[in-house]
Amino acid sequence: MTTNNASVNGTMVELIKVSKSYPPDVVALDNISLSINTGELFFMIGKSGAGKTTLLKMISYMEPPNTGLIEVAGHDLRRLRGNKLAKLRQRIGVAYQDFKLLLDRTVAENIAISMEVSYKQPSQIQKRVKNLLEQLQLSDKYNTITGELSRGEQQRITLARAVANSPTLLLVDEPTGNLDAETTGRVMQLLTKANNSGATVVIATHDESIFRNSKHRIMELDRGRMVSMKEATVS
Amino acid sequence: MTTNNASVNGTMVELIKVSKSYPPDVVALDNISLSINTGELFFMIGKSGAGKTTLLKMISYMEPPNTGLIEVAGHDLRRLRGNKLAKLRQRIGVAYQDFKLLLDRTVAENIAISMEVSYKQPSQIQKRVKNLLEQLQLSDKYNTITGELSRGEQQRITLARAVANSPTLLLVDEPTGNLDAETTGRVMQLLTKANNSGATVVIATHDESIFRNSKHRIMELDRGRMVSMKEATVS
Amino acid sequence: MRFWFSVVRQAGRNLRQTWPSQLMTLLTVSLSVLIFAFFSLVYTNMINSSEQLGDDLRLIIYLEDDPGPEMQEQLRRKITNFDRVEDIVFVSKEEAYKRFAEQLGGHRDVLDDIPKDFLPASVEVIPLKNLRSLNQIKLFSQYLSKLPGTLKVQYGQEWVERFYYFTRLLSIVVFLSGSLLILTTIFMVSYTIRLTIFGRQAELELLKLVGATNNYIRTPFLIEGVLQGLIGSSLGIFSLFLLYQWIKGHFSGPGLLELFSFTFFTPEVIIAIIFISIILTTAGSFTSIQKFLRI
Amino acid sequence: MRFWFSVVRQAGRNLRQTWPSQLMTLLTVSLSVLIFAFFSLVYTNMINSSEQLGDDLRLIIYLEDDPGPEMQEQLRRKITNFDRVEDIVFVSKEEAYKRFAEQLGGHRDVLDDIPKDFLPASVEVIPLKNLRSLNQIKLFSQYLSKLPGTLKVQYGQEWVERFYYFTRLLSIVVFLSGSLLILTTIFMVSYTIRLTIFGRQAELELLKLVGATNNYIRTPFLIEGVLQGLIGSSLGIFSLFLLYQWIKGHFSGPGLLELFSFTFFTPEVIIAIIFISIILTTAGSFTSIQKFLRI
Ligand SMILES: Nc1ncnc2c1ncn2[C@@H]1O[C@H](COP(=O)(O)OP(=O)(O)OP(=O)(O)O)[C@@H](O)[C@H]1O
Ligand SMILES: Nc1ncnc2c1ncn2[C@@H]1O[C@H](COP(=O)(O)OP(=O)(O)OP(=O)(O)O)[C@@H](O)[C@H]1O
Ligand SMILES: [Mg+2]
Ligand SMILES: [Mg+2]
Repeated sequence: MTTNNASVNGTMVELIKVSKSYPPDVVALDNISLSINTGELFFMIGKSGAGKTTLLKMISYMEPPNTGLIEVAGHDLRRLRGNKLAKLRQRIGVAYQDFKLLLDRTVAENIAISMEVSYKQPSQIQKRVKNLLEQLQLSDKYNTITGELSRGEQQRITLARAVANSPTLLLVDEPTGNLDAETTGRVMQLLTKANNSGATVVIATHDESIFRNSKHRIMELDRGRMVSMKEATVS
Repeated sequence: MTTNNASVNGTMVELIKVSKSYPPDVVALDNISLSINTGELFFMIGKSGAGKTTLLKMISYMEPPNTGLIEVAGHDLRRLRGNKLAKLRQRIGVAYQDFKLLLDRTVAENIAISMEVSYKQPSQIQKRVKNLLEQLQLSDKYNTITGELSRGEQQRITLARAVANSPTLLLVDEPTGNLDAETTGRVMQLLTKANNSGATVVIATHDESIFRNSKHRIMELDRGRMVSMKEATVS
Repeated sequence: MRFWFSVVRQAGRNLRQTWPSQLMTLLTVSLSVLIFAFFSLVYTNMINSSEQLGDDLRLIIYLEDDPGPEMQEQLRRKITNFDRVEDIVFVSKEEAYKRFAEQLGGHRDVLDDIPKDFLPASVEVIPLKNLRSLNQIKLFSQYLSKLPGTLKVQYGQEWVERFYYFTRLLSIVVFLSGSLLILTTIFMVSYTIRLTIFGRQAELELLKLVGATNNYIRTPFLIEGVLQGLIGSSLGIFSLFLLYQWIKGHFSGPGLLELFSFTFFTPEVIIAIIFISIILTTAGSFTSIQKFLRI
Repeated sequence: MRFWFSVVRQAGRNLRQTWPSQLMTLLTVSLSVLIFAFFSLVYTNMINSSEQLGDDLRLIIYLEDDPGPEMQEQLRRKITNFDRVEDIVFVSKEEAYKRFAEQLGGHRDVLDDIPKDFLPASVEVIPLKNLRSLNQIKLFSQYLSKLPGTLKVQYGQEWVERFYYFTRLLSIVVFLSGSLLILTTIFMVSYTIRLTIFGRQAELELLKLVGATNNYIRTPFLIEGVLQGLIGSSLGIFSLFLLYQWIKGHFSGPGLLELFSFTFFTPEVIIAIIFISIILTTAGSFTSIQKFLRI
């Protein structure tokens, strides 16, 4: 199965000739075309500074591209404004490479935030948060101030927040950079679980251990260009 | 060669029965005794939340321990105050896990800061900064605002700042968490070079690729306790 | 419903978590309202007081002869032609004599031998009681001195002149202080609000990114703005009231207060001040937050 | 040498990088100094002015008879016993008659038939020209009315009384505004300095960690404090001077200014204000930064 012949309503993310450069002369993305199917688990690799984070920023529309078209779940991002953009973002979970945690809030509050904006019930939120913390071996940190956690613990909280609202599209940027092998395994379990329950998952990483033996597509970026694409292998 | 029979003036870091706990009931370090020789390269590993960063904080005296004695370069840290403590810190380079970069300053300014506090010549600083950026493949980022860098680039700047002032003790916390294999190699080269020119280097990491085949001592922490110590192998 | 539930909880949480800076803003608002209200109170009371002080101000036109009713009518018309006045009083020679006799009191018998018309007749013009400029009064007296049958125009003592200069200087002072203070107030309140919101930039950005609608982000801040305006201005006015009571208690007794009828704001004015404070703080919050809501 | 080189470069860099908040602090200092100096200027000028306005204040004691030289000496002693006074003037019956005749002007001929002693002799007491309370003047007049040979004591018109009340009220107002403003000033300056330093917490922490000595960290902030005090207060005073010139230009002409001799600060006072500002801002910076320098 290749991306090109996937049906249109099976496509979650579609990028056509997307370029992004920063002044004065940093070319972060150079003419990237890519489509990711609904329900796919997709790896993005590349050297430091290759443009992985920038590509994820384009998909979640944190920044607009200089040129090119981006469609997410069938919406042209350039045309999306106000509440419609907000609604779309509620369905996208992002685990940022720099975490973007509110360091003066508790762990529970940080995870809950993505559910609160779509008006979930407080009881439901609490249950979900507890469940996620358990899966990530952080049950005892429920009420801890996030700024007091170790770096690896914060990384897991970031992931929990991204996953909490059961998004249909999950963008994960370097999820295991501060984690040991065992904890990495748990994180991957969580991501696979989300993927199995239907979410499209895009993982940007350099951690070979998590994609080396994977049967999923792997795209490699280098200095903003797509240099290779390992197609999915049917298991 | 074991730590125990190293001569006293050959010991850079000496910890005796050091414990650290945070309220309400987090035991981050539990009765750690350890001595690191001058010129040694020392690995510290352990699961996320094991206490690696806390131990480095103790050695650089960012926080005092609850109990126990810490000596660095022959100074009892508890007795060090004011300018003497400052002087000692000038000889300790730390690459923090959370970087502690000044995101609104340029890369050059960030690296220079550790040299400026010991009144190095501006020309000398500039030369050193350029040289370091070259070794880390970041020459073109000299004047970039640090906040605009990719995460992996920031991580390398952090390391450059720690190394810049040629410290006698180098504490490195998770130096390759956001780096690909090739860049990791360059970072390790830089650290080895510093070690070869006489610096004592302590590396906290979970990245097996950098310590798996090393001939240096490796200490493993788990929930604040020292659970194993792999002695150095004579090459 | 769910929206308001979320938003109120959010506002409550914000208040709990950022109360030091919230308190700072509150204090700023209170202090600003206090200063501002203090000045308007002083100003209004001062104008009242100077009106009372100016009671004595009257232009006296000495006439060659007692004016007949026709002549009186003519004078009256000419005077009112020039400017609106509070009152015009004609004093005949006889009345002038009587007043003088009264002033002499026990010594009035010395006047017995003097003809009753030895003092000139006069017209007393009492100008309107607003803070008219001295120039106008001078002009007025010049004009009056040219009326037919006028001997001399006199307007009170030097006192009046001095008093008017003084009042005018005071108006300038109060006006300038007022301007300066309004400037400071606006500056301080907007600055604190901006800083407060700036300190929560990370939070606002994150909320945008996880898909919060603009209203979801904005409303708690607006609620905060309303509360700050309400509580801050109430506190400010309450402090002013205490100050006012203190002055009243401290300087009561005959004289000062009965002379100047020092009064506090009416309830309407108080409500207006509170209302305006609320609008200002809310607008401040609104514009500050609006910058973060683009994209 | 190297230290100062580093520190000045550091301060320069800080200024370049944080100029928006620096400007904010500068503006705050300027505004505070402006407001504060404005008020002290008004206050000093007001006291001067009210002294001039009070020129007319005199107590007149009507006596039964012209006092002989001995009697005059005795009265003088009794008066000065009670309170220090500016001047004491004796007016004999004859002088009183002359004054009255002058007041009548063209009509003085009416007095021809009247005995020259029909007006009583009097003593005019001119009190010291400071803002004495009305109570004291009342007491004084009560005392004087009990002196032997006194007919009646009169102290100016109601004007004097009113004027004194007015002056007193003004003193209270200026004093209270002054207090409020000093409060605000201190609050604002310390708040802005704290916030400015707070925004650089990360930098200060890092400097500590890379081994900067306390002086290395502190000195640039102190330099900033000095500069801010210096420039801010100079700006404030300069604005006030412009304002003062504007008032002078706008309200010049006869009357107002010659009457009140509205003056600006002397150079000594200006230097004192600038000096105090520098001390305050530097002390503010110092205490704020000191919190970060522990460990
Ligand atoms: N806001 C920005 N302004 C200027 N340059 C930027 C900005 N953001 C990213 N860049 C540059 O664009 C390039 C790509 O950055 P990006 O963050 O996408 O890299 P990355 O692949 O995520 O790297 P890493 O693995 O280190 O996180 C880098 O060279 C970076 O310096
Ligand atoms: N300031 C603090 N307050 C409370 N708890 C803390 C604080 N700092 C660290 N901890 C806790 O102490 C434990 C050890 O933290 P530390 O940062 O040393 O872990 P680590 O080994 O560096 O982990 P990682 O690999 O994730 O960075 C963690 O459970 C952490 O939550
Ligand atoms: Mg990245
Ligand atoms: Mg750590």
